Amino acid sequence: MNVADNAFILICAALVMFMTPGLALFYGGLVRSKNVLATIMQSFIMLGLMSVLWAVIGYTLSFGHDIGGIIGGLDFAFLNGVGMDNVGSPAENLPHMTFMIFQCMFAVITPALISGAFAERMKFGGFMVFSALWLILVYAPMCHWVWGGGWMGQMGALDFAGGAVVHMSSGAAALCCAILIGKRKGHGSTAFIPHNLPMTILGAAILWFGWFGFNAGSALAADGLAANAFVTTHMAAAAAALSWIVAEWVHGGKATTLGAASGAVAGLVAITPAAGFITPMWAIVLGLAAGVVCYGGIMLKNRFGYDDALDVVGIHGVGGTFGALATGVLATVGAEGLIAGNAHQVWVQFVSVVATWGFCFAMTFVIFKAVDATIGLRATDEEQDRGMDVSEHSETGYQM
Amino acid sequence: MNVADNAFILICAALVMFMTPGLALFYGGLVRSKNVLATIMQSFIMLGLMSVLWAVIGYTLSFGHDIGGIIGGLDFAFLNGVGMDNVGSPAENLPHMTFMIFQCMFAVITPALISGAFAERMKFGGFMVFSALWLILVYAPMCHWVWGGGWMGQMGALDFAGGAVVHMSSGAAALCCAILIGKRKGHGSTAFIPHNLPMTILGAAILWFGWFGFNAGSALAADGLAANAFVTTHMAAAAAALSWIVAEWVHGGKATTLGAASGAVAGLVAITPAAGFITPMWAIVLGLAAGVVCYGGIMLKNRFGYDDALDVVGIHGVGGTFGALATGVLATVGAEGLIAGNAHQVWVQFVSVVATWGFCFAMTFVIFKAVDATIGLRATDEEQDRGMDVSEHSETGYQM
Amino acid sequence: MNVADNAFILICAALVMFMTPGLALFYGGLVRSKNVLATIMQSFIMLGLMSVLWAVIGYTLSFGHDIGGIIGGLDFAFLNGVGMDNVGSPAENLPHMTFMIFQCMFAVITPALISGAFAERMKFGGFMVFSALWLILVYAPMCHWVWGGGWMGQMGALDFAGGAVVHMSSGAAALCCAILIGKRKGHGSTAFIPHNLPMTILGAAILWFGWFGFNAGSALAADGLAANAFVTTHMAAAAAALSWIVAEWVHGGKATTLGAASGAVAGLVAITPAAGFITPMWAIVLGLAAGVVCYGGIMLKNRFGYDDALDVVGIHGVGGTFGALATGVLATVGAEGLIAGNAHQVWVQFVSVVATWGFCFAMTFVIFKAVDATIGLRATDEEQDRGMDVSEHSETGYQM
Amino acid sequence: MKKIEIITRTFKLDDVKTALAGAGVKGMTVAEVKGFGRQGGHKEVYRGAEYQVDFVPKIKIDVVVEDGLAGQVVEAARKAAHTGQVGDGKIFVSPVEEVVRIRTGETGDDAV
Amino acid sequence: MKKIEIITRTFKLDDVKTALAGAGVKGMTVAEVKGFGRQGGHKEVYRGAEYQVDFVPKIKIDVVVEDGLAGQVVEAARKAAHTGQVGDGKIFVSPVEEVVRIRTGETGDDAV
Amino acid sequence: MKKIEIITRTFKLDDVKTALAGAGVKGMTVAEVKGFGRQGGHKEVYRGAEYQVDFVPKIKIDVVVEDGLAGQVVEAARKAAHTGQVGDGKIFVSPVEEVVRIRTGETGDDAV
Ligand SMILES: Nc1ncnc2c1ncn2[C@@H]1O[C@H](COP(=O)(O)OP(=O)(O)O)[C@@H](O)[C@H]1O
Ligand SMILES: Nc1ncnc2c1ncn2[C@@H]1O[C@H](COP(=O)(O)OP(=O)(O)O)[C@@H](O)[C@H]1O
Ligand SMILES: Nc1ncnc2c1ncn2[C@@H]1O[C@H](COP(=O)(O)OP(=O)(O)O)[C@@H](O)[C@H]1O
Repeated sequence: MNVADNAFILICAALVMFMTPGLALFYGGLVRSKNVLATIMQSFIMLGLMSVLWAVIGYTLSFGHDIGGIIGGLDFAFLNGVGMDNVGSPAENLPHMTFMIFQCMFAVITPALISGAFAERMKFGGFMVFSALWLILVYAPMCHWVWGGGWMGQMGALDFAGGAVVHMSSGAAALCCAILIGKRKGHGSTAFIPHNLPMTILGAAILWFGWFGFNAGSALAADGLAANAFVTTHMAAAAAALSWIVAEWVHGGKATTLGAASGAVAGLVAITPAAGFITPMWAIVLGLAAGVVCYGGIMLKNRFGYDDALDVVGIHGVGGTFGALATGVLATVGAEGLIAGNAHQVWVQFVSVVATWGFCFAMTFVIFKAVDATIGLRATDEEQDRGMDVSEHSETGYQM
Repeated sequence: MNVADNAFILICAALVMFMTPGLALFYGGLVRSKNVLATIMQSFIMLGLMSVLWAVIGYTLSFGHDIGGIIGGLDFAFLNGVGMDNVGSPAENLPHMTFMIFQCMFAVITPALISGAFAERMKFGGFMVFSALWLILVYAPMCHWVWGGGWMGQMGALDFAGGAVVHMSSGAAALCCAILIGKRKGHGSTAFIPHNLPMTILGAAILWFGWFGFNAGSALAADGLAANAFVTTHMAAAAAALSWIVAEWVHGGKATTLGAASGAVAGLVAITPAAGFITPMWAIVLGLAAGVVCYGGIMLKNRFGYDDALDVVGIHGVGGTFGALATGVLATVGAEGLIAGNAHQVWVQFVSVVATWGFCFAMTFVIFKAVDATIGLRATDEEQDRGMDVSEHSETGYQM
Repeated sequence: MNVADNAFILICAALVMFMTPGLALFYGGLVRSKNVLATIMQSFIMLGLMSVLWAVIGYTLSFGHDIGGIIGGLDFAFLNGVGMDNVGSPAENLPHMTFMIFQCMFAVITPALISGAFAERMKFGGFMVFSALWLILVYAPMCHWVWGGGWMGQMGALDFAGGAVVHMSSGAAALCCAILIGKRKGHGSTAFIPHNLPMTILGAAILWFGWFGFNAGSALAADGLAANAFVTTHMAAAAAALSWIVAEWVHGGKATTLGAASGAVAGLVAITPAAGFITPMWAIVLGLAAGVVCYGGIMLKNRFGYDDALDVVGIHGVGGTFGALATGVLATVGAEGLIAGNAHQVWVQFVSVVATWGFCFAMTFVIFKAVDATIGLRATDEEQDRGMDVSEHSETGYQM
Repeated sequence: MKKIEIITRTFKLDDVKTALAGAGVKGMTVAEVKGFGRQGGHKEVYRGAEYQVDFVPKIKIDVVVEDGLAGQVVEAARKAAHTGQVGDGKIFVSPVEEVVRIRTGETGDDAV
Repeated sequence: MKKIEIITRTFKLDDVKTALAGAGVKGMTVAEVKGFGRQGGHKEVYRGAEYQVDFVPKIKIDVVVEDGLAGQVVEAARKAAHTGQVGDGKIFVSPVEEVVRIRTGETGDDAV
Repeated sequence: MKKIEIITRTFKLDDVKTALAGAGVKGMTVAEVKGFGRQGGHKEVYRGAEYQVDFVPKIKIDVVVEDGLAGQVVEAARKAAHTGQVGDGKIFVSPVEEVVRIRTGETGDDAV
């Protein structure tokens, strides 16, 4: 066990934890004020629900001994055998608990990401059950496949910090949910204008800050690789913030603050699978592209007519996919992509993309339908009019 | 001196520092908008006042050489002898300064916690004097008793990160102050509705984030124990957020966002004395209980009729007490509680609880009365109507 | 390479990154609500623009091989040779990338600081070009002079974490810009009242939190010196928050929340050059003085009639200057100032102050005039009436 | 001239505005208000304490028109704001004696 | 019909609402406003710059009632809003010519 | 008595207040409103979606004065609020039948 690495990863875990309330604010600022709390809640409460589930069952399904490349065994159920030393730890340099809690934070934020798609219209009770099932049936398998010894990792798919596990999975789930739950009441006639953009900017800032833990921490050590992941993360976010506002400016409008924040997040998403595998200058290139690609991504919903309220598909789905493929092209650090002469990696990445989208979309479909049929997921028109804060939580956000 | 430990504790100190403005926002969102700044100020300015006092006198009273188990000597007054190396440092692996500043952050937040009890009605000048005296006459002795070589520590009381020193002490002071200062004007007739719950959620998030520094940092090293404290902290907060919203849901209402945030804080409070002494799964159990216990705790004020405006008694007083007793029961890591066969520990914890409440309540009573008689503490009805922001600080929070 | 130091500096870099959105909120709360986003944007987008420029050219101009004491060579252009190990790293204990990205965060926040001077009236396009040029023509040389092997460092000027490089430079630029761009429409007749002080407090809190990374990280190792810088930083901020509110109280008014926040920032600015060179108790003295000096500093604009909207000159210019001179007097840790018997240091500091003000003011003048003549910098009266958010970004901050 | 005050649901603002413009109205002034009426309110709960909130958000649109236009405008507003559910709101018509356009100093019908 | 505008202290809202309901009023509309008057304002200070704020927060309650009820309602409101301190506010009564209930199209006394 | 409603630009509040006070007005009540008119609005864009915002922020100042003062007050307000640009706003004058000062119960001209 390495005490410096332990110090680093514990702090990184704290940073990743902070991302979930950051996301809550990022999303919360984008909805109408009558839905601000319900939206925040759908992220915040994941800190509660997912953490406990992770300890009970999620961690072991992800990192228990590999069963056929598909799922982890129950060795670590109820954190059995997850101790203060490195016995059984997937990272030998870290206490097993440190590894477990770092991974826990990823399991918390991923379902929270999805909630942007069905914001302003999903009932809270159904949401909780949906999310719990999703952790077990979608996240845990995905996590096992990529990082827990499952088939994707075995195949050689590169996913440094969660392009597939976190962003594509939540993006695919978001697409599925947005279609199934239907549009918000008033979609097309009412203006859905963000009620508090400073809150959204603050959320984006916390996300950026926490993402250093997410990506650099994924080196699982405070070494040069962590430094590389840290730098690529920052540069990709920076570049994408710039390219997004250039895109919207060229596209006939003005550079917007929301655009800068959205671009930064798009860059962070896209660099996630690549962070430890590419160089900083390629990260800038990847970021510049990601800003434009995701700006295009958010236009898809208008073309296809689903109501992805806060653009989870456009940013996490599209950005994660772009990043995963770009990793196959640009990898030169500790792995070889197309530009290092290994065209095969692109194919591997492509397979992982297709499998991720297919699996996550299909499984989300099943879960959604099951919960909808039993508990119910969509709020009535009247509840939407009144606002989800009052109708679901008996609260209001502001009394100025 | 261990450089990795030093890195870890310095960052933890920064995290704990960040908790005080987090608390300012947590509290600030809960009051009416005309009192938002005054409420924020009563936390924020503790960063100024307590830090300077800590350097001058507080640190040495807490950690100077033990005088009869009661108080520290003046060896370190004005930080005399508190250097960049570990000479004289209570933690041999850390520069003396690192230990001192980490402890400083605890001394900052504790008096800030009390301010929730008398929110919306205390005059600023009196508050400053009250807080300064409280640091010297209540916090420093308590800190010495538990961590500085005083009688409670000698007796074997377990308090990993401040259940008694921070939470029970501020809870007892809060109860005393709430009773002595009297109810807010309009209590019982006016609706005291939180003016900005997103601000409160942000505050809770910062508290949770910073609490990793508070509890894991209390291991005073980046070792497995720190990992354990980190994990138990997170799990208790998560579990308590869940159990609180279940409690309010069962109690005939809806799950609320404020409930989730309050529950998280309740879990963090309750795990504080226990963090390094119990296992993660017991932390979940403790958290689940804490959410319900503190939900009950906040009902006490209605029954007994004091106006603890922001529920300091219900959350910090009750939660800290519950956590201290639970530590006596559940300790199995580096200490033995009831379930490890050591029933005596429960008795020790019980004594420490009674002594803490008794001492802190009584001493707070004396200080309050003295300040009230000389400088005055309660704002007039007219000042309360106008709002404390305008009447005490000549400012207003918002100009939208 | 030292892994604990690397862990520490990477986390410090994340903390410094977080300061820029903190500054965005600090400034954003101080303007009128119709300008909140434009103000936030002028800080936030620096994360994008400056980071990319830093990688491309800024870093090498600052830390490339010294050319005549004036500027760095192009060795590291496009991060060429800036690797995951410590080859070529100015800090041998750190991966070159870690050093580079830590420094990057300083280059991001410095131009953002200036934006407070011309808040509420500068066009976004011109601002971007101005800032880009400023990084290259002002920041990079200054950084090289002091830390990159240039003449100021050679001369023995003490600047631990950026009193000259960051604060005086931005203060001088702010003064120049405030004069050249002219007063806001309505200056003198309209009340410019902060629209959201809780946002400003939050920003100040994030600044304080991040400043630990800024100053302690400038030790470039997790050693006792870092602990000293951490402690002096905290104590100076604390003391200045107190002395500022005492000053305004004595000055015939009330202690204000904005005063406490402004004082804290003033203390942080003033301690920046001194953090690693003075002792904690002297830091308290320096902080107490800084609060009063900067409170005086913000009065200058009324006397001289420029419209430094958010007091960049008064706080960063005056505070940085005061801190630089005080360092010459008070240095006793790893350097010798007046009180250690080295009167010469005061002279050296004085020369560096004059040179910094002169160079930065003059160069900013040239850049401003060039950009103003070509692209244009001042928004029209009509745009100012409508608000910069709508006129420059087609957005509004709030829809409550 | 007449002042017509339309108090109705917030999300009807755009519909009513369009209808009024269609009826020949050149300007109007809108305020966010809270209404108490048959529609009833809702319960809010903060840390276990229940509050009954009787007021619901509404908008109030003030429009001053020449006498001849009043009937038409009221009718247009009524149709546009109508949902048929309790809480649709009210329209009040009251007399206005004089109107001045600040920019030009015009008065009377020319000024609206 | 009459429109009664009650301008008074914000914390009196509930009392006035209850009093009006007691006097037979079925609906009312409330706006947050700022008042200038004898009560005077307060000073605010931001970084040493002093501003005199002359406006204090008030609420304005509009209620339209049938002519016969007006006197009673004014009296009920006056009593409920009264504290005796400067700044209690005013009640204005003015004529309303027509009232329409949007939901039903009812007019006149039936509509309020 | 007359009620004078002045709808104008937000940054003119202080000027108008001073002018009214100069004309002998002792109190007034101000609301933040949004205006639709010839001035037109602006475009807003959020993630590529464009919205046309037709309403611009205005203030509405209500002042009730005795009949004799009305003309003067209207004139004072008009001058103070005037910039000559589109969007300066309107002044409406309407009858008020009764005024009550809550604090004292005074009515009529004594109450304003
Ligand atoms: N007498 C009244 N005076 C002023 N406003 C009223 C009056 N009655 C109703 N309102 C306003 O009209 C709104 C709708 O009234 P309500 O009774 O809820 O439904 P409906 O108009 O469908 O009968 C109320 O919220 C209130 O703002
Ligand atoms: N002439 C007026 N026209 C409109 N509103 C007025 C007028 N006079 C007073 N008000 C309103 O009544 C409020 C209270 O008036 P004020 O003179 O302060 O006290 P009081 O009503 O006790 O005499 C003011 O804040 C303002 O909102
Ligand atoms: N008929 C009307 N009824 C009520 N308010 C009006 C009317 N016409 C204009 N207004 C108000 O006056 C403001 C200014 O009107 P506008 O037509 O833009 O410019 P101008 O007053 O210079 O002709 C509008 O924003 C609106 O608030």
